[in-house]
Amino acid sequence: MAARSRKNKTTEIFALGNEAVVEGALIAGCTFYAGYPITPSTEIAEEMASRLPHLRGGAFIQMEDEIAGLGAVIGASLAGRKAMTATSGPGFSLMQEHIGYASITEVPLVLVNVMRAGPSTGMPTNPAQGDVQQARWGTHGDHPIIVLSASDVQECLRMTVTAFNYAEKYRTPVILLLDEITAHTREKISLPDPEDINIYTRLTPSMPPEWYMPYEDNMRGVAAMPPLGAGYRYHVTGLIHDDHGYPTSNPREVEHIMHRLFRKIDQFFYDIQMVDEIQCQDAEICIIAYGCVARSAELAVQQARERGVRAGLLKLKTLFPFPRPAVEKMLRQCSNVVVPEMNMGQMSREIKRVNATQSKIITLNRVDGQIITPGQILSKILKG
Amino acid sequence: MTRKKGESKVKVFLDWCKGCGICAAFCPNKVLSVDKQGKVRVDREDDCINCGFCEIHCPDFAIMVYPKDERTPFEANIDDVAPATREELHRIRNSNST
Amino acid sequence: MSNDLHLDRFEVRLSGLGGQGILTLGRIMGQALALDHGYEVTQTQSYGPEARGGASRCDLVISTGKISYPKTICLDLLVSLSQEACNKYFGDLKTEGFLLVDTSLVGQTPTNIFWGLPFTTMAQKVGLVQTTNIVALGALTHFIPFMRATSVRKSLKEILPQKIVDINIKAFNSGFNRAKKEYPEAPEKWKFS
Amino acid sequence: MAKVTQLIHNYLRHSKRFPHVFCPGCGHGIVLGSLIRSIHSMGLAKDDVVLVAGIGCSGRIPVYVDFNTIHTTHGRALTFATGIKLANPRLKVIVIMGDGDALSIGGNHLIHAARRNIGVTALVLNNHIYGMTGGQSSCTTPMGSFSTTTPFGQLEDEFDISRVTKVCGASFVARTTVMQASAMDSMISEAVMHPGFGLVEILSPCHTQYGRKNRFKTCVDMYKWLQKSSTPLEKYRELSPEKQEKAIATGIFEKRDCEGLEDKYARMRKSLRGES
Repeated sequence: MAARSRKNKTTEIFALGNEAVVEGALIAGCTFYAGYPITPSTEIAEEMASRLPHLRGGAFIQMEDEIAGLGAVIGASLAGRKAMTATSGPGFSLMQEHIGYASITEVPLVLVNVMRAGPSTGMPTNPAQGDVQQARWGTHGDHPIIVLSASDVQECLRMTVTAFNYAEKYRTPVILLLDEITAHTREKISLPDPEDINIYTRLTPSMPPEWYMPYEDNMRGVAAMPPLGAGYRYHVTGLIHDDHGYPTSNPREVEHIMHRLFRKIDQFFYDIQMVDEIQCQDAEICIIAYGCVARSAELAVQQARERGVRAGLLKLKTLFPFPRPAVEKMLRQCSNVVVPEMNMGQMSREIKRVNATQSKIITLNRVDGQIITPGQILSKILKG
Repeated sequence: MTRKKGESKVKVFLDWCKGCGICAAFCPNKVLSVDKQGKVRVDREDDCINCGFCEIHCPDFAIMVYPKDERTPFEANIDDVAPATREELHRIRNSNST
Repeated sequence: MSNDLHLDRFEVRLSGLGGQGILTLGRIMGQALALDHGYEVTQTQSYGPEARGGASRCDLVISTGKISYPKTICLDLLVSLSQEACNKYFGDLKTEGFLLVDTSLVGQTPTNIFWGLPFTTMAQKVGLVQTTNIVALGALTHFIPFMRATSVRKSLKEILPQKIVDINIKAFNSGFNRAKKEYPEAPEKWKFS
Repeated sequence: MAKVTQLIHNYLRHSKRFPHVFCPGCGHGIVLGSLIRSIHSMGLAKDDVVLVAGIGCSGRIPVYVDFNTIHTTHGRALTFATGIKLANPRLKVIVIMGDGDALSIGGNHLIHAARRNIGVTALVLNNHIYGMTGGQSSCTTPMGSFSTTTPFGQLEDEFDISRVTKVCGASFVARTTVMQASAMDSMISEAVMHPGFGLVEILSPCHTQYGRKNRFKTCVDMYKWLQKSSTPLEKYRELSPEKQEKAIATGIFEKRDCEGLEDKYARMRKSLRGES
């Protein structure tokens, strides 16, 4: 457990990114963790194993594999718990089946994927950002999903809380993408007073059980969700289902549910979109980055400005739904946009897709298991 | 629970019956058979000893065996909503013809 | 004086062999600087099979303001508790940076300008060779002008298990006092931007 | 007996269309009836029962019955059940799986559920074949039997579900067939009431896919075969090895008291929290 010191009423700790995830989860009200150990996400499981049994009703279980881990998390969430798991590349691939299940059955859960270099076993202890598109489209079929990222330890805590809030609010799995660097960096963070943090907990039905419809289409597109055993007996299935939860292949009903699933995320896009604009106001050249690379970029921006180049950084905290308006704004403003990422261009293809203004998109890809350095980004900025 | 012949009625929900024939094959007294339509027919209701086999082995919950003198819910209100019994119909028809 | 020192990316690398407690050393130091001295600190380390047995390293970036890039770029201070680590990482040191080595294990320093103390031998004298890292921590507390001994001792007590605290405090003091005696002027040599 | 069918009807979902999707003569309906009767006999409230199923014919069972029902992914039902039980130990979690579901794709989960003795009840409906996908061989297809993927006869040896589960440490293991519906009722009740992991293997014939390819002309033939070959454990033990080959042992293979994982965890939590 990370050490604590109390200063000015806020508690400060010197913690790993992975430990900060646990702090965030506990603040958000998480009482259930199931998973399978995998580097570099293991500290999350270890910390949960020692913390959860101290909570009223808290439970941790190490399952036989990642598929089982996410299965148990879905089960616990159906039983009314705020539940999460954490994994890395190979485990994330195994979990895809259940991400799809949670999407179609609209089960809230948080999945932290600490990205390592891949594909396959790859380099377990080296960072990468190769799971970005897999997080969005990894499971088969069209499905709604929210993908967030964090770039420093304090953000690991904040984004975990946010991930739980989104999951509960929109009844959807939320994936938090970290990388080996962010997860394994130790930094000072302040633990917020839980009273100061907005915690959202899923709506439960308040109507007689006979009238409850588990997948009712209401104004929000998100139906209330009772815990198992509360008197609202309904059917949960991975088959496409109607508003009552029963399997259907009626084209009208199928279209209805698929469109609702997308609408429930789309219509709250501005609630979900999170970006940080760092020195963007007067920027002539913009860097768009996320995760640990955003930290390199921040230093590169500072160094560029010292040399008289007006650079700015758009840090993406929400990766999907893709923060198109914020990106488009920078594309309009800057004729040159640098996109550094530790993959072969998984996010830059999204940026190119929305590049209506024909700005020059300069990609900077690194897949050797090393972080992109500020120097590399700076040279791209200076070359233009 | 009666085990005597002639004390039970057998009801088959034909909409639910798929005619698998398990009930007919294992009925100790050959009360049931499968007809040409592929549905179970009650041939010899009076031979039923209410052994219970068909009820618990019908995969489709389509057979009910119950005491002859008892009305079951699905026929409980028939008398109330159907004003005329067979005898009454006869009487009406006869009275019309005269 | 030292606690108010303004720092802009002061970078330290602690290196040595796996099993020497390099990571613990980094964690105690990082925690003391972050929580007690109030600096921003990022501590990163190499993980995985390479961290077992062979070379081990732990990097700290210390700054007064927010730290963007969490890894080291150019080292201000390299601490090497093994010859191999010293050879491997010396090239990452700034020209005006300092090198601190365990002279019991590092026989050939790549430069004549270095600080050296026999940490391993000193730990043996304390009575437990496993306290080598803490002896080094004591010395570091002297060499680094913005680190306070009281805070480091406090952080040490928080992180280490109760039953080994006493001997480690002893080890810490031995390193701190020896460094002070042999290199009394060392803390004055730093130039901070 | 008079109220049996009526009682079952009371537990079915009135909003679902009947008859159910199973083929004529499929034993899965009998199992559902048996499960309802045993839950009724134990006096469990509908709200307290969670039925979790995997994929395949057996996976279609829960939707018809008015409990908390969850139709999960192929082979993973036990993982969901583990999460539910640990999250809310008050619930009675019953898992319905097929043979391919439980032993092939879900084999890993089954052996670990048995090992960790989580307090859920698994009903494995063994029909020796993949029914829903059209009669491919499963890990329980007997050697020499025919299926669409073993057109010249199965060469591999089959899994003995009960034996596998027993050696993995399950504290309650039993086998029955759909021909012994009354015995099945009490066996399911016993398994549900048993603390820790319980498994009941139920032989439920698939005439459509298995029977027709293996010299059973009608589904009734399959039921007669089950009736003939199922032998209570005590009698089975006295049979000669040749006769044992052809017989199916039924009964309770394992029953020992063993605290369920969820109870152990609750105990640990209490002691950590300083509650007695």
